[in-house]
Amino acid sequence: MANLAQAIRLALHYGEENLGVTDIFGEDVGPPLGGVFTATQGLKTTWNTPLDERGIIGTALGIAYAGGRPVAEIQFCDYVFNCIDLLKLCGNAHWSSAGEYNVPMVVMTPVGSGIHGSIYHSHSFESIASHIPGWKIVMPSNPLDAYGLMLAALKEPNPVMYLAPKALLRVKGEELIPGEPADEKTLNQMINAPLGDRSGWAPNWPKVEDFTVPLGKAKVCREGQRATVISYGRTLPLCVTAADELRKEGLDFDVIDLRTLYPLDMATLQGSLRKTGRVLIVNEDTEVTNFGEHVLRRLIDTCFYDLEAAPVLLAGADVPGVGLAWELERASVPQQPDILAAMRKLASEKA
Amino acid sequence: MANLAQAIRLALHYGEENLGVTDIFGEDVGPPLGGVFTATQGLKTTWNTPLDERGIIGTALGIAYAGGRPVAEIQFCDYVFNCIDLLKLCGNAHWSSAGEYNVPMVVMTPVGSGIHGSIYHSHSFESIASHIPGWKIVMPSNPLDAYGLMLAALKEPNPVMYLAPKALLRVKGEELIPGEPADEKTLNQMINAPLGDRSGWAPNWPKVEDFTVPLGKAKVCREGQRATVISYGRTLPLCVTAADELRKEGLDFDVIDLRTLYPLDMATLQGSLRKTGRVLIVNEDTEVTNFGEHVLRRLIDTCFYDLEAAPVLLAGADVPGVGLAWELERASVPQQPDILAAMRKLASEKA
Amino acid sequence: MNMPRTAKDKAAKLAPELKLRIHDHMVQARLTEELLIRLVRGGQGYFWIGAPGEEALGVPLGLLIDKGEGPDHDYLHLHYRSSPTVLTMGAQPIDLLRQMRSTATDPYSRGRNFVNHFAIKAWNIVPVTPTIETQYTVGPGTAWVQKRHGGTGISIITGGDAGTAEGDFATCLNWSTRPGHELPVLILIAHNGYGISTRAAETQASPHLHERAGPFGMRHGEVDGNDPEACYFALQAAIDYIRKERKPFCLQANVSRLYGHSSSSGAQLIKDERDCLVEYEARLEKEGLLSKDAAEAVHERWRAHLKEAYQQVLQEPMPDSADIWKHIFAPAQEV
Amino acid sequence: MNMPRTAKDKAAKLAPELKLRIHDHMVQARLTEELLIRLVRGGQGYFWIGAPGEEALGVPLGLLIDKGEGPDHDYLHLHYRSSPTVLTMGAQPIDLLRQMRSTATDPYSRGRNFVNHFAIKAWNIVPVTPTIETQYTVGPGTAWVQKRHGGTGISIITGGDAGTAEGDFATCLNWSTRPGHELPVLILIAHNGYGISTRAAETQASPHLHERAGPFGMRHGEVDGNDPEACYFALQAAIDYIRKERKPFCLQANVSRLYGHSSSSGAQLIKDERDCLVEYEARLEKEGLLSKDAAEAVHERWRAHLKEAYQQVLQEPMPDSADIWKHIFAPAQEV
Ligand SMILES: Cc1ncc(C[n+]2csc(CCOP(=O)(O)OP(=O)(O)O)c2C)c(N)n1
Ligand SMILES: Cc1ncc(C[n+]2csc(CCOP(=O)(O)OP(=O)(O)O)c2C)c(N)n1
Ligand SMILES: [Mg+2]
Ligand SMILES: [Mg+2]
Repeated sequence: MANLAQAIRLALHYGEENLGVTDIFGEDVGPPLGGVFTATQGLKTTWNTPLDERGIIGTALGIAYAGGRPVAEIQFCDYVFNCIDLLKLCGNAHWSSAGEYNVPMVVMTPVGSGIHGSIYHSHSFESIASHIPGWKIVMPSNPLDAYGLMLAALKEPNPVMYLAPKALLRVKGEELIPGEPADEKTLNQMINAPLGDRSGWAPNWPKVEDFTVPLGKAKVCREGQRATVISYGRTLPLCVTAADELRKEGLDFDVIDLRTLYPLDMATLQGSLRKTGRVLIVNEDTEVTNFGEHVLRRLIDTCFYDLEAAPVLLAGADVPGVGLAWELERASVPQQPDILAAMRKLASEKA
Repeated sequence: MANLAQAIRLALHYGEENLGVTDIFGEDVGPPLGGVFTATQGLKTTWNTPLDERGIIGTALGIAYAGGRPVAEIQFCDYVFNCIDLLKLCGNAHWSSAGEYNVPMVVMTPVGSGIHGSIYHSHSFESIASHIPGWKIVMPSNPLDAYGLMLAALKEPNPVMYLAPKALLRVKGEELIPGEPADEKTLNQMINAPLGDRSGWAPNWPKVEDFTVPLGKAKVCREGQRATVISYGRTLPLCVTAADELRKEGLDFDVIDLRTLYPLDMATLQGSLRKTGRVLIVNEDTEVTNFGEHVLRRLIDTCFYDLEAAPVLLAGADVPGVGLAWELERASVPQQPDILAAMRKLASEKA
Repeated sequence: MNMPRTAKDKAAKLAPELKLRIHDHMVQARLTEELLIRLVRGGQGYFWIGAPGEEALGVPLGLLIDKGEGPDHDYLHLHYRSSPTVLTMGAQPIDLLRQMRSTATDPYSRGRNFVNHFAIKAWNIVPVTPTIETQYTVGPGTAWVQKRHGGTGISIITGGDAGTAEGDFATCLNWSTRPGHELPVLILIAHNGYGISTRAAETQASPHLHERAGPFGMRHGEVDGNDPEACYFALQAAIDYIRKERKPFCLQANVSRLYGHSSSSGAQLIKDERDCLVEYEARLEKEGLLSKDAAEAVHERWRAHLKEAYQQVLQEPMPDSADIWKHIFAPAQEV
Repeated sequence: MNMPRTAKDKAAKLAPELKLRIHDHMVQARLTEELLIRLVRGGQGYFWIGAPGEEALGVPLGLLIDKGEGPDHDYLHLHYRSSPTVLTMGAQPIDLLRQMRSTATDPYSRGRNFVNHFAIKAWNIVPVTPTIETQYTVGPGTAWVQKRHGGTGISIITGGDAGTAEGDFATCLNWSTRPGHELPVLILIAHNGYGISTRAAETQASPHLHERAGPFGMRHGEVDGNDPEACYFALQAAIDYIRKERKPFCLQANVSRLYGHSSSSGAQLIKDERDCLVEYEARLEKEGLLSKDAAEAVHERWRAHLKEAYQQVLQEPMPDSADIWKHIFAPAQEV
């Protein structure tokens, strides 16, 4: 099974071959490295940029204006924060020009904690990203979705922000990507660059197929009656595991993977909340003006009177960074036990 | 009575004379202009910078490191979005260095709509600003608070973001700043630069006095039983006017001016909400991952079971900009009638 | 100076018809802007910013552009003082009046943006942004597509002097000169000596901003931006070089800011700035090409044109509040 | 080249004791970094990034700094390859081991930040930031305070080659050269030819990045960063000039990246890079100043020192989860 980084690579390959992708670029995205997380190894349209995030985003916009199909990478989302003005421009070009131009571009960037990344290399980006109008925002939590969301992003005529949860990039999928060889070793041999000298290497791409996870469609990962748990990215599998654990105690949960953060799949969220009357939203971005608060507010707008208990946000601590020492990281962003505890508490809260 | 821009000017003058302010700087902040809104006319430590917001924020941080007391202006908050990384650095310097350095600096910037500013010159900043840890954030809605909050900011050993509501900069106060001459014309003659050649001009400062609005203290502007209205900046006086209007209909509201957005004065907010059981939060930033959603979530964390009706956020439309034509601006950010309608609806909602 | 040779070779050889055409376009641009200023002063618009004083630069640029859609033609990354260029390319003055009045018929933004904020896809004019100098990060993107595409299309980026202080200017120098990937980019600095109220001499060590291109191995030069013929030759030389060599060039033109920064600063005529139109009319008269009367006739023709256009605009509808929801996202396309 | 005169005048006159001191510091820095690399390889830390290959530059810098707190002394805006400088200034190797292991005793960040991310207020070392080149925007701020304050303190900003592509580098050039407000800033580019995996030659037109200072009227120069004596003289000349003239200087040193970018890229010894320590030991031996045995004794002394330090660090506590809440805001002070 492909891991999440490989799934992105396969999707980008599919995009180069079938969806008109012209440029996959960013710092260390091209040979020899193929991306600090290997997500762009062996692709034919990659190139290495100057160390200049503003140049990366601006150039992507220019390529899109000129009819190209760019995929720009910011090496870590921790380094995108000098470009918020440019991201706003990308997001408002269509509207400002009253429809004259549109901007088909994808920005992808690894986000979040989980690799001992310390103060930088652990940032989240969804809260600020979702506040920038004109972007669609996705965040996969498994390789198949990573593949399908990337294809959807590459078909989209508008800017799409593709957030890749760093902690899950090496995690293998449970479902095969259409066209992916069933045997993991075979896949690795086909598409992973060798260690050492790579100058003579070329990938041997499997014939992966069209498979789209439509933008704006959440996925119900577990079904239950007791409460709704909404998450995405690194914390999603932790929620699933917690739900499986608690099911043994007789507490069953809807666990919903948002997959697309903007636009929200309100129908799925409302349906679940109307059923359960309880909701926990989990992410790891810092908790002040957090995207989960938006989800919560949207649910309150339409389902307040369906709530049986106070809705809960479990998010990152309101501290200036994720510290390097494990105890610091553990305490800064939700971990498995925190999620389990929050779910148990929500399930048992008196109505 | 001083207007809000004059109140800032007086506060900065007080800061220069009494609080060790060493540098007030930014684009067009020094002579001859003294700021595009005149907030820095006649001050003795002002200087004009290159047209480079990153240089402005970085230099402020450097000045603070070296023992200075900088007040940096970003001409319009619309142009701060290439500096979010630097603002994050300012906010995390103390924490990252485990207390070794602290950063006494103020960034002030005009925000929001109301001057026909079009797509740029109408942005709000509180949602993204409040998501940056390590900053305290204030936003006055009248000249006296503008003065007192600036003095508090200048006494603070941490970075303070001072958001000035553009629409209110020319609005005069109802209360005198301590030391301000009672006669408005006198004040104008003393501290307003003349039109035309200003090279020979010097202000004649009134002896303004120490007056601090403590950070983290909201102000209850109107008291009532029916519901709580929380706002700040441009929309605050609209809420007050609406409350006065509705009182005639027998509907009385608590209207709370946050004044400090971070840290939140939760005690005041909770006290009010526990009394009224209903809450409307009003601001004009775009509504996705909006700071008002944070206020709402914090209230839900502690007061959910006190709520008698669904809490409401009235915020800016989720569109990529405030359009120039009045009909577009009107429809994009909350106006008096929208607020009035929201308050009336909340007050009458069935519990 | 580091100008391509051709600049000198062709000097002083403009055909009389071209000279008169330049004059005509200069008058068109000036009178259009002056009407805009009168409108904003009269409360017929919220804000004015524009290009009076830059006609001698903008008009020749407009004449030299390869106009069209797609990478075979030139891409334009313009700032808010580009009306002479865009009008010379064929834009209609009435459309600027529309944008000034924020009518629903404003073709560039449907009443959303300030005047002089163009967006014309058929001519590769990408949306003019109010953010100073961000265009410098975007231009290399269109040029990169053009370089790969082949042909002679180039990407033209304009900006002011103060704005070169933004790091984006350096970004553009770097991204346009990657070894083996030099890009067909024209960087055009319109140096008027000010950023709003701040004198360039207060914040910039050198008045020769184009020299910053040198250490990147980029050719560069400087021209009198009040002389339309000098501008024509300098631009022609630079553009020829870029079209042919597929490498960038940085040109600085020293221009006037005839009505100050914008309506925020009053938009009054500044007496001690050079006026390129006055100068050019004197020159054409001296050369026997344009009598005072003939010049006045040109003015009169444009005045009449503008008057009529304005009457028309007054009839046109304003945007509707529901319009804010239009064009947030482009509709999905068949792939 | 645009070096101040003094660089040549003083050439080849380093006192023998100073040469040996430089060598000693180079060994200290190298062995400390090599231990850090072993630790990260052995799982005794999460991440390594550091300076092996930059000792010939960093040690002389450390010797020439006016160390102390406040604007009378030098401010240091360092990047993550500054251990030779900071150790030479007197930092203890044990503190680097502490930061590598993220112990609660790490004096620079209490277990929060990566190794080599210093913050030492008593020596004006402002927090090292992982964001590439943001230090270039901050340095002019400390220098501005120093210029106003008077005295001879300067602000030193270091960074890599690839990072000069960020606009912040240009910001620094501009803000350090405002007419009449030139700042006492030393810009020090450690050019190792790479940004992670990307060769400088792939993204930068010129290998002489310091020349970008020229158009700002800033003096600049280049030096062999593998030659500690050349670095000493070049730095001394530049620093003397800055201290005295209160104007900026941009110096580029061409250095080696001996163990690759960081632990992410394996941190293996790169055989075909020049090794400044090996070269300097050969030179000192040739000059009769340091025998092989004497050199080995220096290594041995530092090895022993480091071993003991490491044993000590192993005893020390890790941070507690509640520590995340410390130092978010500085407490209010009396005004
Ligand atoms: C990023 C940014 N910062 C600030 C502003 C506000 N502003 C508008 S025009 C201007 C001055 C521009 O000067 P210059 O680049 O010389 O161009 P000019 O207006 O003189 O043609 C400023 C500061 C802006 N629009 N964008
Ligand atoms: C703003 C930013 N972008 C990207 C990175 C990731 N990154 C860390 S080091 C590095 C390469 C730096 O190269 P250079 O400036 O030459 O310094 P060197 O590491 O070679 O000494 C990159 C891209 C970062 N830390 N900060
Ligand atoms: Mg200018
Ligand atoms: Mg390097």
